[in-house]
Amino acid sequence: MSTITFGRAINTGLRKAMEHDSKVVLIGEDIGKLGGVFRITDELQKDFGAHRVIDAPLAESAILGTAVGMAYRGYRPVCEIQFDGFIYPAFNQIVSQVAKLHYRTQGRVKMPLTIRVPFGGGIGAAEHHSESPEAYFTHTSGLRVISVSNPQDAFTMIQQAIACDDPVLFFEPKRRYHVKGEVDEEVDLGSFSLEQARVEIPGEDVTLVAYGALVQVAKDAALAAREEGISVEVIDLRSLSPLDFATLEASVRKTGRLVITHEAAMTGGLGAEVAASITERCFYHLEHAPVRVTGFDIPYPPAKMEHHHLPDLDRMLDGVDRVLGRTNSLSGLEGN
Amino acid sequence: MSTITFGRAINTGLRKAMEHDSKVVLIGEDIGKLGGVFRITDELQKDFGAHRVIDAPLAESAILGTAVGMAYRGYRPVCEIQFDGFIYPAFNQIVSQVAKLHYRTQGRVKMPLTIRVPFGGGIGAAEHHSESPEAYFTHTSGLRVISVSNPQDAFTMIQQAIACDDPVLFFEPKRRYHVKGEVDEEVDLGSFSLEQARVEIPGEDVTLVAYGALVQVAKDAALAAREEGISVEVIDLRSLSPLDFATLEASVRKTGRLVITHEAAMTGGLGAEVAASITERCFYHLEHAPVRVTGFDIPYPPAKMEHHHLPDLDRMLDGVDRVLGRTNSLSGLEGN
Amino acid sequence: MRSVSGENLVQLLTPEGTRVAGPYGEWVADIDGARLQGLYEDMVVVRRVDQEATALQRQGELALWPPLLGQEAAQIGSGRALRKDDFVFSSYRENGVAYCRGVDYTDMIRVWRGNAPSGWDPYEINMATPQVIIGAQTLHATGYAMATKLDGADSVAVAYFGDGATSQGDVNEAMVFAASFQAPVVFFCQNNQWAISEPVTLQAQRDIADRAPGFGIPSVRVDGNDVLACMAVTREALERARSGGGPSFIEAVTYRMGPHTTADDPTRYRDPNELEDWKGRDPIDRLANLLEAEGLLTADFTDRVNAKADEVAAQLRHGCVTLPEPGELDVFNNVYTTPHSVLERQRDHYTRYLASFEAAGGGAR
Amino acid sequence: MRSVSGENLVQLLTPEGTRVAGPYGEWVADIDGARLQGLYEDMVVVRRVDQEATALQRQGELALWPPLLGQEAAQIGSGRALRKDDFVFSSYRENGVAYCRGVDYTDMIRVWRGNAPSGWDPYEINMATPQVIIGAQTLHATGYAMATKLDGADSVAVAYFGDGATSQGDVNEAMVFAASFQAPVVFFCQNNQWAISEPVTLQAQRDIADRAPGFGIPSVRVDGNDVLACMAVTREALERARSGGGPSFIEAVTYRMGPHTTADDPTRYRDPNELEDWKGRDPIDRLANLLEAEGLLTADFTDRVNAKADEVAAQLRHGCVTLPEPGELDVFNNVYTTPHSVLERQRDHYTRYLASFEAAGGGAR
Ligand SMILES: Cc1ncc(C[n+]2csc(CCOP(=O)(O)OP(=O)(O)O)c2C)c(N)n1
Ligand SMILES: Cc1ncc(C[n+]2csc(CCOP(=O)(O)OP(=O)(O)O)c2C)c(N)n1
Ligand SMILES: [Mg+2]
Ligand SMILES: [Mg+2]
Repeated sequence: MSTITFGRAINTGLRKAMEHDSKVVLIGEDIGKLGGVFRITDELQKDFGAHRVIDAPLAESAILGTAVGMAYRGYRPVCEIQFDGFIYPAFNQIVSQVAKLHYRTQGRVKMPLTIRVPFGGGIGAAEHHSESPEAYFTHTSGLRVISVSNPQDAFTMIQQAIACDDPVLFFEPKRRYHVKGEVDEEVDLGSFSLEQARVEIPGEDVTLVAYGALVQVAKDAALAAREEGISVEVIDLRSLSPLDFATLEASVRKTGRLVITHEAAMTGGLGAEVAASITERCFYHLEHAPVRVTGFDIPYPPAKMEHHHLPDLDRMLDGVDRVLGRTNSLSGLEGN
Repeated sequence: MSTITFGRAINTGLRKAMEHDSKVVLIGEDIGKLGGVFRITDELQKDFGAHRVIDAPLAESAILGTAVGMAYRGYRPVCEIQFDGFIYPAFNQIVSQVAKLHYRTQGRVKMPLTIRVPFGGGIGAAEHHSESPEAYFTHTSGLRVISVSNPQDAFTMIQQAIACDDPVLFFEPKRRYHVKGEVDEEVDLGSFSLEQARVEIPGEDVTLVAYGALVQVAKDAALAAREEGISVEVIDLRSLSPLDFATLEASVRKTGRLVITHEAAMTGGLGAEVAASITERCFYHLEHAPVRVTGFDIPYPPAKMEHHHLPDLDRMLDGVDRVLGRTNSLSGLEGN
Repeated sequence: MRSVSGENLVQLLTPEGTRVAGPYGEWVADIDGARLQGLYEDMVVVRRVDQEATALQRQGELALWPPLLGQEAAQIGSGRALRKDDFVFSSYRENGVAYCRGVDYTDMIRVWRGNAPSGWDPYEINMATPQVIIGAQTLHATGYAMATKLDGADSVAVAYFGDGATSQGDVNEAMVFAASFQAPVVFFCQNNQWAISEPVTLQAQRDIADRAPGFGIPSVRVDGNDVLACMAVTREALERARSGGGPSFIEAVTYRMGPHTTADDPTRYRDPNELEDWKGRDPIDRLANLLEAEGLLTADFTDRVNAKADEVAAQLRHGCVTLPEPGELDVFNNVYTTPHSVLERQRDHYTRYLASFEAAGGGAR
Repeated sequence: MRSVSGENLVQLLTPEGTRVAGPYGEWVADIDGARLQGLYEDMVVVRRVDQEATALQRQGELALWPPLLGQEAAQIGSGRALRKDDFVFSSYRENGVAYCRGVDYTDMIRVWRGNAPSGWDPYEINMATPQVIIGAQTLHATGYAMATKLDGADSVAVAYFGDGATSQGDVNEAMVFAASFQAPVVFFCQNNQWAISEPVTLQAQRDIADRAPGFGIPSVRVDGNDVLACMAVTREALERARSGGGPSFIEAVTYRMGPHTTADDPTRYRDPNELEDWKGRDPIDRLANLLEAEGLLTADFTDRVNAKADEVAAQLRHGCVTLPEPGELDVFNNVYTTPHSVLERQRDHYTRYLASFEAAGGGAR
């Protein structure tokens, strides 16, 4: 057990994966000498060489496209997208190639790519540096999508993702990079599957589902709610695609109330899928319609306004109040 | 009133828009002499000149990117994407520029682009020619998304879309291009808004929501259901973003049961948003969880398998049975 | 301006069929009479395959077919230059190249019949299955070549693409990466003058071959209807790549004599005289003229070639019409390598759904 | 290999400050002593602005700042060549160009303070607000130029971008479209040797200026630290565009003397000697040497320039620290031009949500 930052946990996970399998190569912008703008690949080029930690020219479509070619030849490329908002030039390669090649080739070609994406807001950044594009990928068949919320999962799941023969989008909540936590480096990578959510805090009254940076906010909200006598069960999705409905259903059958939160815009976000699916699966257990506490349907706003956009503890508690039918911001409105 | 094909209705609508406003220019691949691979721009280059009907070099990002530049200078570009699956190279320009420029410039620059996309399957086509990418765009703040299902709406709404100062994704169900219908060319473009859904067939027992090519299938299903004594209300969404919740809510409050259908993959598709939002807004009116009848979470399959993937009349009727709690394919399964 | 002839065009066989010397001649010095006959056979066979597939489409047995008519020399010349352990990334029109790689004929039409998302096992013939998103495969080839270099192997990745594709960002990014990493990749552009209805003059204001040098990639412009010249420049490029000299770019100047695909009607957009013009440069006639002049186009030989072509065409047709229909649940296969809980459930539900008809006595209601 | 000097580099002012003749000299024949002083003033002022903004960032008043230190000649030389009705599409580092366009100083920092998604009204100064997605604006410039041509106007669109940007597909597609439509656009690439931590040698194996000709676009490589040369080549390119001669490409060879942004630490990746080397080519010193030699660098003059620089810096600082905070509901503005039912509802709910705190006596719980 060591206490390290979230960022260091990924760095260590990458290092382990590279030591374990010589076919693992990293490719991305500024990941070499600089170690990436977030230093996640710090020292890796020095230790593994420029042929395994590849500083790529400034072109995301090419980073993904050449990674596809490397995968064709048996490599396991780990692509770094510098910031969430820079993944779109690579969208074509991800959606039409990475996601479809195993299907297209009837299983003959594997695409064991991992696409690391620092995502989300809360760091006071400029445009395109705080986005949450995960729903584009959870709607894309052929991909798996992960988001981690703490150093241990970051360490474990980056290695699981790299070991997985399917392409994995790996969303790292960048505002958590500097947060420290305990990491057991001897963890058995098979001890849980890449598809498994985790109950972070057990509770009885409301199920609060989060992922990425909002898991910590949700946990704080659960503690605050406890003081008001409300028992909130917090679930960290971890796997955004596929969703772990076994865990979600078990929770909602118990609580009868679901709140789901994310930074991404509400319309068409992951919250819609969770709410729709859980309603389908647990309709007769639901005491209230699932409530979404999310970013608004706006482009990510300037730094000084982002606190309005981002779900915070108060907005989550308001969501909890709403799902409980307690007095809340929308009291009196029909079908809020 | 004239009886013309769906394709011709768009052609005529484009012609009217071009006559009405000299700032309307068309740009796309093969849209000139060839008139587009679906002949939707037939004769327009001959009549308006190569400067207003622009055959673009083969690069979708550039088609959108140059359209942005033209919009900066007061033009109203109508971009044709040849097939749904070819929109991804332009995704970056659409998501990071087209959708955001009005916001970025604090309202100073308008982006009155219309992006026409022949979409959907059912034509026995090769890979990338039958996709339904609409949910990527309904999740993108700053865009409006339309899909039309019949010649009259095609004629009217393409003109509304072009006249709208916001960017509009305009999804044309390609398998309907050859279907004929009556078109009133004198229609008042202001008679309904770009945000309005339409009740296609009124009904009492179940609300069946569709868009694009599936509207006709839904209508057929409603007729079939009527023979079994079930009254199905069919709604054509038309506006996929924003959704017309006034119309949807009114219907579901009446029927208490919602089925939503689309060709796109289920997870994260528009059905999730409709189901989640309607559950939020009409929870206490719902007799059953909303049911989704959609494509599977797979890449679009080869031609000889597409009938399995595409929702058809039988699958819609099965969905109706499910939402009514009648014997259906999943009878006996809990929380199906 | 672009031309389809001229000084900068490598040619080793005139349209009249005279073998001429040239700086690239040494690269095909080993191509003697028997080998010339072999190339002739290849071209005749792939043209026959192309015709048969076009006929199958007209007869409703294939949904679509993208003819290579006119591009036989470019594809056979380059395809026959490759080593078995080289790896091809192509677009949809390179059936001649696939033939050189040893593709099973039935595998050629699985996609176009709508039976499967692809035809063959890429690793069996070292050629990726057709990639339809214009230009995307050039990056795959570049990445494959980067990996080859990592492996220390001396095989080469070859990217095939069209003149239209050169406008795509991906193709230009591929050149950037190939140059930066000195990847052993050959960019083989078949400039067949058209991208559906768009002439190459819309895509490029200079010869396409002029673009690569600016990226630091040597390029050559070759008569794409000259099978010897195509082979020669490809061999040279492959050798450069194998010996650590990095990427090369080849523009093969040829002509799409047929429609873009069987769904296309070129009379809407192109001058019939152009086609007539190019018929005078037919790649097969050209080699036939040489063989004739050398006394190698004997009746015996052409009979053998035609018999082979008929035989291959018959196999193609047979493979096509006897292709088994896909299974009901095949759509769910190979989306993931390992079970995926949400998709498993959809498969399960759909299985139940299908079973519900049987329970109800079969057939839809 | 690329060089930062050499024959192919247009230079009208040596690093020592000697004005030299050259084929481009005629384009700046009108730049007399007074105008040279004007250019000097511009460069000193924008460097001062840059320093002030950097200081504001260090003091926590700005979230981030992308310094232009070292690139003053490239930006002022080209920026001062433009006509008012030309239109600029830039990236984030072109504050010198914005200065030439007449930007309000406060508008320069709205974005970097985090107050607004952009600073100025593009139509007021005929310059789009900074565009951060690398390369994307080159297509906007090209489209704008296409529209200008449709209008029959003789104004020109100018795209600014960096050496790193040349690897992006968009920039290459922009060259394809610009060439095909002979659009009146000037591609102005500031090759400042670095893209964050990546040297230009990773992006390009040949001079960047070598790429455009392959697309059919004339290009020139200019000493980017020579304000006269930058002005001359830009004037020539603008004139070509205005007179129907189509697009041009300029590579201005310069150096990013500071960090990529204030968040960057270049000591991690670059040799300090390189910076020392480039200090010897400082663009302001160079012009100062010429002015000195011509007796124009009087104390009176430099006092005036410094006073102006101080004045502008003070205005910038004042504008920055007094910028009003955005309103609570501003996030909802300008997403659409017309009311949008779903967003209206979100605004309404959020308004109620904020009000619920007031109802509860203010403050979060
Ligand atoms: C990204 C993308 N855009 C558009 C298309 C539609 N399309 C298919 S083939 C083609 C023309 C390709 O021309 P070229 O590259 O010259 O190849 P050729 O067909 O001549 O072999 C187009 C536009 C596509 N497949 N992919
Ligand atoms: C599409 C995209 N990818 C990555 C980035 C992150 N990024 C910002 S600036 C930069 C380097 C740009 O280098 P260059 O084009 O040379 O311009 P310079 O910063 O030197 O002015 C990078 C990689 C981005 N903004 N957009
Ligand atoms: Mg072509
Ligand atoms: Mg740079």
